Amino acid sequence: MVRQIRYPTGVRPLLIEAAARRKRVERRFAGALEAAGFAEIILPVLDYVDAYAAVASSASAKRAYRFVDRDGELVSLRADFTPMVARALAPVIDSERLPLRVFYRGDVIRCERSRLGASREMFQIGAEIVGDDSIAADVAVLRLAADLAGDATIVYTDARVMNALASASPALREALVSKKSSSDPLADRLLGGTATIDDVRSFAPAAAERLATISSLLDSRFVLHLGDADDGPTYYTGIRFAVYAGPARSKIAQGGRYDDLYERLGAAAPAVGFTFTIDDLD
Amino acid sequence: MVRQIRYPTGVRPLLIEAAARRKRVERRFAGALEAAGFAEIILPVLDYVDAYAAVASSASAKRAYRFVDRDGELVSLRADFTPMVARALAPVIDSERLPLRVFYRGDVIRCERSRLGASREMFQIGAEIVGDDSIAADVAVLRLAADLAGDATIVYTDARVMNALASASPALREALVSKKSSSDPLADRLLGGTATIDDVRSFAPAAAERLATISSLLDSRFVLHLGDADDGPTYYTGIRFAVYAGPARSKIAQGGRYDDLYERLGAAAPAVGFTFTIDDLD
Amino acid sequence: MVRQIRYPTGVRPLLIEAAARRKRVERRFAGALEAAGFAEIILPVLDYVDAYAAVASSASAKRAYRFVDRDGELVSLRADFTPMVARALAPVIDSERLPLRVFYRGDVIRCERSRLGASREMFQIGAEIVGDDSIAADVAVLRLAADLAGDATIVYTDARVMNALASASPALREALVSKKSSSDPLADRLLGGTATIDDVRSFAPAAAERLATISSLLDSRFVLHLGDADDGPTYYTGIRFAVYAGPARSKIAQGGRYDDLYERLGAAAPAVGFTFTIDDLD
Amino acid sequence: MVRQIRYPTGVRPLLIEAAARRKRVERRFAGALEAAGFAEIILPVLDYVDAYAAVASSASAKRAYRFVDRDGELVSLRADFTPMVARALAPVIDSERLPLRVFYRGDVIRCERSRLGASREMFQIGAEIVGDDSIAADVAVLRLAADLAGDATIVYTDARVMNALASASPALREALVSKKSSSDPLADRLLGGTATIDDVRSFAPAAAERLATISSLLDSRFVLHLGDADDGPTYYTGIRFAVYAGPARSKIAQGGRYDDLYERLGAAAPAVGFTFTIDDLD
Amino acid sequence: MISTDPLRIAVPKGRLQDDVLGAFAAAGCRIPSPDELRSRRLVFTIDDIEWIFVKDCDVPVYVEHGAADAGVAGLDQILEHDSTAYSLLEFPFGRCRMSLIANQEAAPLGDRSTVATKYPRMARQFLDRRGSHAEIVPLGGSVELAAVLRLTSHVIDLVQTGETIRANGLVETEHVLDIAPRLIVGRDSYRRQMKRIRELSARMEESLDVTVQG
Amino acid sequence: MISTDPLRIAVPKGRLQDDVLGAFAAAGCRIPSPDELRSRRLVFTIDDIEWIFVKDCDVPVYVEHGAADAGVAGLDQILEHDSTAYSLLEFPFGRCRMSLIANQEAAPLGDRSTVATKYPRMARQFLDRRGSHAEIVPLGGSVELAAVLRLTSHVIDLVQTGETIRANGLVETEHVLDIAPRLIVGRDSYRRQMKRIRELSARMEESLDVTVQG
Amino acid sequence: MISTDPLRIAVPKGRLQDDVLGAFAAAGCRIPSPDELRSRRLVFTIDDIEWIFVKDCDVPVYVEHGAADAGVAGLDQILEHDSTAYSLLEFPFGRCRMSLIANQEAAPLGDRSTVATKYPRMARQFLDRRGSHAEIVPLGGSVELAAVLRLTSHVIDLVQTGETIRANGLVETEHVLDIAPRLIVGRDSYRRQMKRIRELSARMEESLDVTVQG
Amino acid sequence: MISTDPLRIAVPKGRLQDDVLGAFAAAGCRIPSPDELRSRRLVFTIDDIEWIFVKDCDVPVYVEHGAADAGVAGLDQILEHDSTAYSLLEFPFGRCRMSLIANQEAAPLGDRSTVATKYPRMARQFLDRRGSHAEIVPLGGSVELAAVLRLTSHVIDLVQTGETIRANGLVETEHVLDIAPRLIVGRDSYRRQMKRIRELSARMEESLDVTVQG
Repeated sequence: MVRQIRYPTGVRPLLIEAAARRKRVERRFAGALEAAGFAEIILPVLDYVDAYAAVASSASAKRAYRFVDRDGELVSLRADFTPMVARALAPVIDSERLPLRVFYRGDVIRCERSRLGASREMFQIGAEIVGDDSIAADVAVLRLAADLAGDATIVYTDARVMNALASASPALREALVSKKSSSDPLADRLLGGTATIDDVRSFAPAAAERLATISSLLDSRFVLHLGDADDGPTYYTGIRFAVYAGPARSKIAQGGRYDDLYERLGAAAPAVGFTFTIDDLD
Repeated sequence: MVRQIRYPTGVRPLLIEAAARRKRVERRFAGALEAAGFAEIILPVLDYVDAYAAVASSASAKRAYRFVDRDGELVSLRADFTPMVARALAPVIDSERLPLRVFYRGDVIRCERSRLGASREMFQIGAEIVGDDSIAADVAVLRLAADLAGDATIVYTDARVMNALASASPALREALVSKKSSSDPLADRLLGGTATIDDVRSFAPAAAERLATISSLLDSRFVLHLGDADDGPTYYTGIRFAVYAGPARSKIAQGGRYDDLYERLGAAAPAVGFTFTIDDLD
Repeated sequence: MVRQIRYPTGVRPLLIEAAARRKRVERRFAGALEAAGFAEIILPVLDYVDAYAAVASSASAKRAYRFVDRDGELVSLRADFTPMVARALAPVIDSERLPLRVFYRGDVIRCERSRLGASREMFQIGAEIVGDDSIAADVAVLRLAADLAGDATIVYTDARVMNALASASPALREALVSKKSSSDPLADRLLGGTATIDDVRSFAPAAAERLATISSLLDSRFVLHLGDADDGPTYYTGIRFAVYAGPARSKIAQGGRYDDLYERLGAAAPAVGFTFTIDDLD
Repeated sequence: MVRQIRYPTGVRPLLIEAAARRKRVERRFAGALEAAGFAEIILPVLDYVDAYAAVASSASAKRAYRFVDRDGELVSLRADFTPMVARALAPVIDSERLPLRVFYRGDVIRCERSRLGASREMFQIGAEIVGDDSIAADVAVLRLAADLAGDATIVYTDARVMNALASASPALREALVSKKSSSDPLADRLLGGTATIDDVRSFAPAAAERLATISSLLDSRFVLHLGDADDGPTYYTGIRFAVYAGPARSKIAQGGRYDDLYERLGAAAPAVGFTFTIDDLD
Repeated sequence: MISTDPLRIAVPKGRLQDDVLGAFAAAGCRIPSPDELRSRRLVFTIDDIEWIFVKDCDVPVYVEHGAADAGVAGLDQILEHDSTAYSLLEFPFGRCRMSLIANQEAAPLGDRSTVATKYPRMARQFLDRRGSHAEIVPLGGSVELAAVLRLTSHVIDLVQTGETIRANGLVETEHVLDIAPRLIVGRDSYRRQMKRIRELSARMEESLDVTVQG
Repeated sequence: MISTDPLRIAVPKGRLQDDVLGAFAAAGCRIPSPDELRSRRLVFTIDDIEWIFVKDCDVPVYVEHGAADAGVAGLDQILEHDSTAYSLLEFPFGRCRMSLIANQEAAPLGDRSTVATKYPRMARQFLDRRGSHAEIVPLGGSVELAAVLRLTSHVIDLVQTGETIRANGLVETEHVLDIAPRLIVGRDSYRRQMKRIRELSARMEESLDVTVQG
Repeated sequence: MISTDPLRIAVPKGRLQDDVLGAFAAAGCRIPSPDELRSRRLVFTIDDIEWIFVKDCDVPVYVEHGAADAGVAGLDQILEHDSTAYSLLEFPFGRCRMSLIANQEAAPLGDRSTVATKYPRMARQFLDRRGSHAEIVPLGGSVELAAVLRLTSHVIDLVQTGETIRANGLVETEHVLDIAPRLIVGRDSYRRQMKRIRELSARMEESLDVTVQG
Repeated sequence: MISTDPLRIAVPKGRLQDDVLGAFAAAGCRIPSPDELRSRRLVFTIDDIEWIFVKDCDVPVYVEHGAADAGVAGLDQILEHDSTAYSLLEFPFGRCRMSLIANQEAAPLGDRSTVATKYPRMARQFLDRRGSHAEIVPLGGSVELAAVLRLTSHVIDLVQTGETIRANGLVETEHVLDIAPRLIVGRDSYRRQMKRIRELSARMEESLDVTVQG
């Protein structure tokens, strides 16, 4: 009889060489984050689904391993770090000790099938600044992400631009989301990536103001794309960015500012951060 | 409404200070193991229950988080490392590359209630030598465990002593297991810890021979207790030991030789190793 | 080795005599319901938890067997019939065919521990009139419940009485819920069961009007208790009643009117019905 | 937003007409079985998987809804009745009260996808004689199955014929299982359905003897097919049969003798019985 | 009147038994005699009341499941069992407090704290209100010992005089809840015996001159 | 410009292949020659485009996972795969409709209906919108046969001419959705290749004189 | 000698306390004085023994988790907690039996029986051995009352004199197990304190003149 | 004879269709005419056989569920569907092999390998036999492309001439299984139609002069 060799979807062991490569990358990231003043926290691999009811998205729930525990509660294996950080830190948020700079690492475990050209494993390292709503924090996080990524390009915008458009002109927003061409010249500039901060100032003045300052502080690795539609978590409330590096078509990290998330998980605090997925890095 | 704060049984986050303490201990152990020539492997947090049918014990199953996955298979969160090492390495066991020296670390996650004086968390670091059935390997592992533990006492025996007694004299074995007094002078010496290797040579000659050599190579931290009854995993086939250190009443590590385990999980190879539980260490 | 004999919590087989007794009771109830013009429907033993999100109560969820199915959806074994009826009938609700008179039977399966003096099994038979918001329907259902129960006492009220009190005077309602004595003479009459319909007319006029008519149509088996606080499902919007019979301290059936339930589960229709738990009946 | 309407795989409600049709068939079967002296037993919809370890087949496990309950035990929704009958009756098997004639009914619930031309629901009614190893019991069960099925054809054999062949000539058995042609004239007759009892007497004398008597007692609805390979449960130890009726290509019932099953589940008793799946009958 | 069966009342054995019986006697009920109580009998029917004597922690269980119509139980037991019974009266005797108790070297209640208790449900709720991840260690009794031996940093337990705390060098750091015995009645029994239960309750209230505060 | 890698475009093999390549050629792209296409090669790099030829149902998979930057896929495949890619253009060729088809004796779509289909996800959504519990039977092809043989009461499938339906005595009872091929682009690729992709899309749009309808 | 820490011994408060201390005293241990015992203190260190006083049902818990080295617990508590500790001695005092008790009208133990008990684990094992599906109702105490009130048909409980059974009109129908207190030692403690523990046990055995049975 | 219904035979559309019909014709069956086949009809009843035309991957599905009595399917489809049908004949035409194919730079099959395939079930079994943890990426077609683009290190697919492999610079590294079409019959159909099925099978075998090997 042939013994079953495979492992459950979403996990597998890393043997000697693979473990060494993983540990090398871990050390490089953790070292750089510690040097930048971030302290590590360790998050559980398992948590109650209900604890995240205020921020849950059904899409990520579909991919998570979920089961009912011995108390009859629905639990989930770790499938997304950012809300876990907020839940873990919320009880100890203490305005006097803020801002906090924390980082975390670990596997996210999802029951997704294997995919073309992407590893199904998901080792992630992320970092965030909690309790600092300044532009300086935004810029620090953007630069840190770029430095960690090496030779990277970072596409960024402010989540409020698209949100303001959605209120001001649902039709325009729909065009931006679907990426179809539009007879509206603003839409066309937004779509084509040629829109300027002045283009959005009328309907998203706060975001425009902040982006103007931020962009003046960033170098050529950072590309402002005001028409970028969100394809990540829905909790961003300010800057939002994706990190590209090397030959990979897919982003290797994403991040942004989420000033509501902590409040929804128990203790109000602004926060800005990012998460790298490092399986395929060396 | 009061929000639920607690985490599922068996897990919780480690915030800044606790995480730093954990990482310090991790570094100390991992550093010592690497210096001793052991290479790290990383084991999945989830695996099929059926993959371990050949070595399963119902007691540990009771404490593991188990659930049925989307393929209808029963899976378990990691609750015991040693069989996982064997399953992971079995497909790559290659007699030319043996012996292997590997170590591993990570949480074991069990749905046990909190216990008096013991943390319910279970961070473990373990190591083993695969493919070396020599006495030198036994001694190397015993010494390494003692060195890692610091000021430790290690109680050891050979699992075959009690197994041989069980065949030779079930009544005697029962007395040893229950620890009640006995009119048999041998039982009394075994019970009292004063039995010598000569006492067991007649019914467990191979174990006696090996223990004689091993004990001659060990210093005063190691206490041979031939009447020790097993309270750990059932897969030991040679030396078996428990490590005590500091004021803790409970053992901080256990280990031994398990020469059948790899074969039952796919590829024959002798192995000897140990596992530390380091939650409460500093 | 002793084989495990017990069954999972909440279920067990009924062998010959017990099955015969169960079938006798089933036949008596089903016969009477068919004679009264009710048609049977058969409900699944398993359903999605999310399908009932609009009417879910966490208390009943705690007692239900719940698990995650192979599509990653949370499912529950049948623990409460009434919402299942509404969900099953909603897609076929057709105003021309209303009112419908339906009944159903089957086990509800709950993972509750055994309890003093109560069987943990839960065979239920229930009936309801869908699409008829008349007083005649209320009375028909009350009488049918009394007839089925045999020598019964039925305590009834209108759920709107207590709800109106909750808005008008939270303090008064609290007194009624806790049953402590009160210096308010109305509270005292409501608590003591001596309040009359005139007592509640001022703050719950519609309920008072309806109860006046209903009570004029009922015989002495029916006891109006206006101060009755709810201890059952929260979906009642009109009459609400509990059925007592024989020496049992606990109610053997409960019911009422739930005119919102169908709408919350997909198709608006008023409904009034009851559910008997017949394990301990003969 | 579109509400989800579907039910979990393997279940759905039966509304008024469908429920009436189901109840009609139930009544016809239950009436006939009661008239034939069978008493009903009621089996739980849920049971421990481990309780059936002695008779489990991995194929049926794959199709069953399985989950881990609050005690950490693996449970399964009812997916096969016959072993449940044995487990339920085993503790009350009492040689003085034997033979017992029992029947049962209910849904089996399997998480199989919908299939071409077959309902995914599975309402079953079955019956068995426990504690009677006589030929008369075999014949009574065969006739009862035929009578219940109406205008039926029943193909039967004795499970020991193929088992004996497996020992005597694995190659011959393989030919019979794959149904490929064979140069062996006996195989050819067995394959083609023209083999006689004399053909098998040499290697399966007990089965031949018994089949000779049984076939002499049966009418033309019964077709002896000695080369029939099993495609059902593996617990048959004597006669084994499949019931065909009407235009359906698939069998509507199957049954046989299983003299070991009770012993493996706790109390030795011979038994013979059958199970109908009546979803698609009228 | 719906039911004329005797009213079954669960009396907690032990510490509160005499006070409880006294309160019923003061309200005009005839109670079992001292001789009867000294016998090993557990059930006495006198007039229209059936007195049953049960362990204090079982009173809410009997009432919840309809095995008794009414009973007297401490608020600790009522809350720990998540009882749905009505609380008609609070008694003036047998009062105490539930407290958080620490060993002298314990850090303030925090994430690494551990709490021994006989009341895991109430302790959980208290810790959730406090936003604490502290771990709970359920024990059957003598929970203070756990803190004395440094097996846990804290204890949540009932405190009457505080003598145990002092004698063992512990510190009462926080008041969790005031505890008093209450007269509880099951919901179904209340419906069926409304009048008799309210009369009894009114007589007890008068004789106790207690204002219900709960 | 963020990236100067070649743009990888997934072309569906089979029915749509020639029209799709024609549309790119009309927009000024150099496409593989007929000879090249007759070879068994699956990848051709010409100028700054890498053409890959994949089975039609795999186009959304390649684009979703970043294995291709862009591709052409029917709306049926886009929806069945729950694709998150952007749809830049709809093509005028290869249009058809998704329909509900019944065998002639079938009762109207109801609770006892069964529906054979290659598109279980879209069929499920259609049935949910219709409030139907009907059962879905997934098949790999020739789904009309299931209704012909009365194995199912209905079929949900693409219809072009309706000839198969007529030849087999079935009835098209309901229009589910209009289907047309679309140019899709992955979200990450769009970010990295925004300018080139929009230029290509604009040229195709001009040459097709297509109004995007969505 | 591996360890020179004091040996921590858990003494069950209540019924057995005096006999247990007496047995240790007879074996030459100095035990806390009556005055000390009257204080509320829970811990006393005398010579090389640390005496702790815990509720009887917690003794196996303390020993199992290494919170005490040794203790004295009834076999009922040892088995109910599935203790893995070693049993070195059985004491001659405090003996009783665990019995199955029925109310007078109860049918013989069968599938419809219900059994009230403080020992659900042991009751389950007894019923499994008897092949019975009977239901178990866990209670905290006064379990005989459940049978008196016909809330359950049976009770499984400890019986000493049988007086409670007689006074309440119940019937002792079956002997389940003989129960006696035992000296138990945790496995880790045994390894670390082997010599001292065996010496203590030997002295107690002598003074008790007890034959260990099992 | 148990049943006199027509025998329903599932013929795979496409590549094998002509050879399959030819084999039945050679065995004396009257088959649909070329004109009939050019129509869009999917069902033809001629003499006592009902011919149905289904997609090749659906043949085992029709036979397994009793929707057809018999059919012709490749061993790849039979195994991928875990079919329980009987295999009566293996045909001499349409043979090919299933192979493991690698891109030229791929390391030998190992733990970090990834394998694109249309046959995930068979690929899993092959990898398990080889003791490999390699990951499987299921695709709908053109699976070789995945290896060409280095999206996976390997491919498991059917190989006929090997031309696709060569044209795309891949390497056939291992033979997994020989594949040939087979005549399969459902278990229930075999019981009911035993005689007719065996006669048909015998005639086909004669005309094919095939020795059954499988």
